Amino acid sequence: MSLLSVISLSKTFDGVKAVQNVSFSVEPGVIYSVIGPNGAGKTTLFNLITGIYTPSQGDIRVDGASVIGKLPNELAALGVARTFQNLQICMNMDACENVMVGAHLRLDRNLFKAAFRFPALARRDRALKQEAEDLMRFVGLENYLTSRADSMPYGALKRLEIARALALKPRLLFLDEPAAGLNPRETLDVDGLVRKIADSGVTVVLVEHNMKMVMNLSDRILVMDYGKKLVEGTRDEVRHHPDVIAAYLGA
Amino acid sequence: MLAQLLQYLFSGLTIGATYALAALGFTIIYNASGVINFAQGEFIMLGGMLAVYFTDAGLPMAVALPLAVLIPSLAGLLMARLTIEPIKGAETITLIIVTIGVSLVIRGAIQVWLGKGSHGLPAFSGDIPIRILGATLMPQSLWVLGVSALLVLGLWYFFNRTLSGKAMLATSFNRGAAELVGINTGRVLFISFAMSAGIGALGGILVTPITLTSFDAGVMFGLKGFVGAVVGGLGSGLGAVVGGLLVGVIEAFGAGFLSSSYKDAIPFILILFILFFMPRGLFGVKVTDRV
Amino acid sequence: MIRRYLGLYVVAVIIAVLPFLIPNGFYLDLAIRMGINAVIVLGLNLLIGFAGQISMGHAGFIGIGAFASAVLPTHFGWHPFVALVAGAVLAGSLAALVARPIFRLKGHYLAMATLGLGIIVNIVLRNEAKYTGGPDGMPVPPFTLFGFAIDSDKHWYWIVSVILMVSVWASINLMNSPFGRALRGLHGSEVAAQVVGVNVTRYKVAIFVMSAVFASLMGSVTAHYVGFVSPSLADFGHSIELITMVVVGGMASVFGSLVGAVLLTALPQALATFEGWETVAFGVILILCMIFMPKGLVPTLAARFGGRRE
Amino acid sequence: MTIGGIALAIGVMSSAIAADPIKVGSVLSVTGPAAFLGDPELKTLQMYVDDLNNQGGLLGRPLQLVHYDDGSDANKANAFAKRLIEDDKVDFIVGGTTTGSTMSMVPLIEKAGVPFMSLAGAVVVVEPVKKWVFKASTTDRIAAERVLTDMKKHGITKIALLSDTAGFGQSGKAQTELVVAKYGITLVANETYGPKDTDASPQLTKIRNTPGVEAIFVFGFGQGPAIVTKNIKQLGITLPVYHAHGVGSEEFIKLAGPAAEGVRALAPALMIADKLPNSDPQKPVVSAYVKAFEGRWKEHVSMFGGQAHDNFFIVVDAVKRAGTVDKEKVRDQIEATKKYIGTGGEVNMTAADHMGLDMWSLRMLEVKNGAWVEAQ
Repeated sequence: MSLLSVISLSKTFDGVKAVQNVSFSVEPGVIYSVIGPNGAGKTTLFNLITGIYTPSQGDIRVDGASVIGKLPNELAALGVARTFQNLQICMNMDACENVMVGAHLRLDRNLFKAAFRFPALARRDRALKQEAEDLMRFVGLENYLTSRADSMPYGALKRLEIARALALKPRLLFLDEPAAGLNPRETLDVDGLVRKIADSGVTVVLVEHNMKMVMNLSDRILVMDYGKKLVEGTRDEVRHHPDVIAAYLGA
Repeated sequence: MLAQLLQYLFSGLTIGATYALAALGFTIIYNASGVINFAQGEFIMLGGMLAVYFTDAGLPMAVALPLAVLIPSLAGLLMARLTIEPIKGAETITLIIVTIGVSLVIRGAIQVWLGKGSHGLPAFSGDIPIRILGATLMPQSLWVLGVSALLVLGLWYFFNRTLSGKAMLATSFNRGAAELVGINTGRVLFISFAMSAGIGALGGILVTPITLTSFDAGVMFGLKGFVGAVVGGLGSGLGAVVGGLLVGVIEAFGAGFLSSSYKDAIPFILILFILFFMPRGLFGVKVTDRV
Repeated sequence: MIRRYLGLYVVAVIIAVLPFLIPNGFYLDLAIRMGINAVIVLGLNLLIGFAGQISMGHAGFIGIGAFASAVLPTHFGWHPFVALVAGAVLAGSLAALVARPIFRLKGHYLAMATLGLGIIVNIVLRNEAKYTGGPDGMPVPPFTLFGFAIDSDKHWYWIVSVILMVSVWASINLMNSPFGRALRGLHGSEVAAQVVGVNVTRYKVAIFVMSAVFASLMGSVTAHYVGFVSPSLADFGHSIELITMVVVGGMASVFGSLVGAVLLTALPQALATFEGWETVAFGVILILCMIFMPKGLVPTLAARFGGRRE
Repeated sequence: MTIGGIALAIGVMSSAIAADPIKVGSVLSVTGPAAFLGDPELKTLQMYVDDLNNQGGLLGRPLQLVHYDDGSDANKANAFAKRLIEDDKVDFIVGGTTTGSTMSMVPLIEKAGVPFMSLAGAVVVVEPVKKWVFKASTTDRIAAERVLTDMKKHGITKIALLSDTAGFGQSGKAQTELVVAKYGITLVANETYGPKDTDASPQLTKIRNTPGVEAIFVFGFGQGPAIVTKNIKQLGITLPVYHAHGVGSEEFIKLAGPAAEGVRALAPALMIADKLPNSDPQKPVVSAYVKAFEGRWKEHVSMFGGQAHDNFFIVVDAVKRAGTVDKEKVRDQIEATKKYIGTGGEVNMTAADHMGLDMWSLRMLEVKNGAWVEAQ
């Protein structure tokens, strides 16, 4: 069974069709990329799948069960994590705390126990801090373990978002343009990081403009244009598809 | 019965017109800067108090009234320059506190300068009530309603037909984009405060013959104006006018039919219901957060 | 990790030595009022500073607690402790009832809704004169526990101190717990908090209810301590005063709440001799604070001297 | 100047310096909604403290006025009372402009045992009697009874009550409801308006449409009654209008304009000082007060300032009679006040009556040709 199935999905904003009748499915363990020109509806697609928008039509299934109408936090409970194209970092917190928030669902969130700092909760919290620091090292932020989020450079914040998403221990990770705004050297690092994440057993869905990275990483690729699915297939199928060349690569 | 209804309506519309002007003041500033100006009520008070002061000082109405509009406008300008511009982009709550600070300064200064008593102005065209179907309408109410209507028309013209007005509207939609196309958003800020203050002051002058005024009269106008602005949907000019009038009318009917003790609670119960069921007010635009 | 509580120790020392330093009962009274305000402001700061949600009607909850402690024992013969709990339950329930719809709203709409709520509470207190004494207020019987009447200022000083210490300790714990991080997270980015699994509405409601209960409890304490309640406790102006304490002391700062409460409780006493100019002076202080230290006193000073956070 | 003269001057000065001042404590609502009451009260106190000091003080000691403004907030009044008692250690307290402020101070005052002259209106201040609390100013019950007496005399049996929602009006409303039956009068309409309301015509329309109303009784102070009076005229209501004791001032006539004509209101003799016959026992005291106040502050007197005058001199007289500022003795002397003629009437205190005024201390005034005159 596919981990994620998107079936005839559509979304309309005040008459504008942002996503039209898009279907695809993602198998466990792959790296799946969504590409297309600006305004093709890629981010809207992500927002629909992660519960931020409600679809106008169609169905989304995780492990075969429909998740339509579920809130983002309910999707998170199913193991769906994501990052954002426009950074969504909590600037009022430490870098490390940002990562710790990611582990929210795995913790005892009882208000009373927290206020009186029950020993079990305190112990778990200390362990979590360790875990969060390990995750930061994993994404290459070992130099920022004690930094405040608002003092970190853009590239580091992009990684911080990934670390936070990983803290959820997701099965399905959506990365929205992880390399946008990065220099070639940083892009290369992110390329490696995505590979490392996929190797650790997380299924990755990627929106990215950097073709080199997409072609290097992806098992399958979905090409979108004007909110519609143009082509879907393996790297080679997509690379040589005439419509893609016409609409995207060739342009 | 009809006479009674009509009486409530007159009474509600007259006072509602002042709320509407206050609500417009809130809206103009909110659109230009995203600030909710809790000092808006003080400009209304300032207009009334200054009009009283200048006429008592012996100035003819034709000089006293323009002065009583001009000075609050300058005060609004000064407020924008000295207190709002330096903290542009601060958190909502910080901006709210600053405007409350300004309102305290204005109220306190007037209290020290002009005293704590209540004052009135003579009605512009006499005190002989007009009888309509058994209800009475004061000529001053016509002044309030008439001038308010003219002001609303004038504002509509300004925002839709003049370059400065369009620039202000553009700023309210997208500050960054407005700056890119060369609109001086700082000037927009100043104009919006001066305009709101002037409109408020004019409203304050118009109602003083009916309602009297004192140094603390602005608090109530400010709160009710805010309610009017939110009822109509923050940011909508039409909404502000309708919202303000609605608050006034509902208050009058509430006092007449329900309970005069609880009439002040009625606008606030109304606002809670509106926010629960239509969180953007009656005419507010739906905004989708972009992530 | 122990450094987290450093400020708490400092507060404890101040509380312990203060009674030996103050010259007379007036200053003890002032200290008690500061303590009461500090707890309320702390609760409000959890809501405003940490969770990023505005409440402009918090005095309404204080009024509910205060009048529960006045009305229930006087008119219905309830035990003061039961009345205090009943007030807190009422305030909490009211907060919970309105919170759900309110917290779909943002920024100014939220300000409006909470402001309206507070004003409605105030109007009810003013109008139900049969029970509340109306605008003139009513006397409150002394608080009794196990047959002892707590009626000396010394007693109240220690009681309020203990409540304050526990509140500070619990607030520090809370903000450094999964619960607190979720709250701060949704302040920083609501959507980010949501996608990692935070049920944002539930957290906002929880903290709103909690700060309402804080306010109600301290309203009850105020009522018993002062021996008299008046609806001006639930005034819009009082709500603003509390918010000012939060903002001047420092949003999202536990110790900022204490500093804000202490300074702004003392300020009216300091300005009392200004005769007419105190309103202006208060306004000017607010404006200057916001322009020159928009983050509030404690965070601004902390950033200047060493940058250590609490 | 002779050496003896210098020595004498130095002696007087040093004795004035040496003598500890008698501290007069005061918490008044000088700002906020009740400011127009608190303001003349404070001015009156300041004026007479200065006066007494110029005349050599009290018991040979200078007076010192320690005043705090509660901003019309009862909770602040409580804190300031604490300060007066504990920190300033005042000898007696005059003040508490509003009933709320007064009542919030009462528990502290009773506990500490400080002679306290309240300036507030409601009957709860002195009923039940509290050991240290006095107020030589009219209560709302007296005002209600005085108005109802007059109505009864005019054969009025059905009235509409319109009271403000602040403390003054609410307490007045409760007292009116309590005593109205005694005078064979029924309340056929009972409405309220907010003290800061700008329009009361909906309530008045309702009253106009209530069958059988023979008179309107307005219980409030400040600008509210003026607006109500204007609204009554505007709605073409021709019923007799009675006001309680909160409007008897020049300001009311100025604010209400021609609509004030024919309106009846209660006020102490002070408000018609210049029209009092020379035989009136209050004539000297009110004339002196008006002259002093208007001379010093260049504004019209109000009955509230007059109340401050009466309460202040009752305690000053008590101190003189006691010959000491010993609190217990001063208190006893205040309670023993007899036949004190003040601006508000003749005061006779007893252990059971800490107010000492009767209902005839309030005069029924009427606006005639734009001025207050005693009603016939």
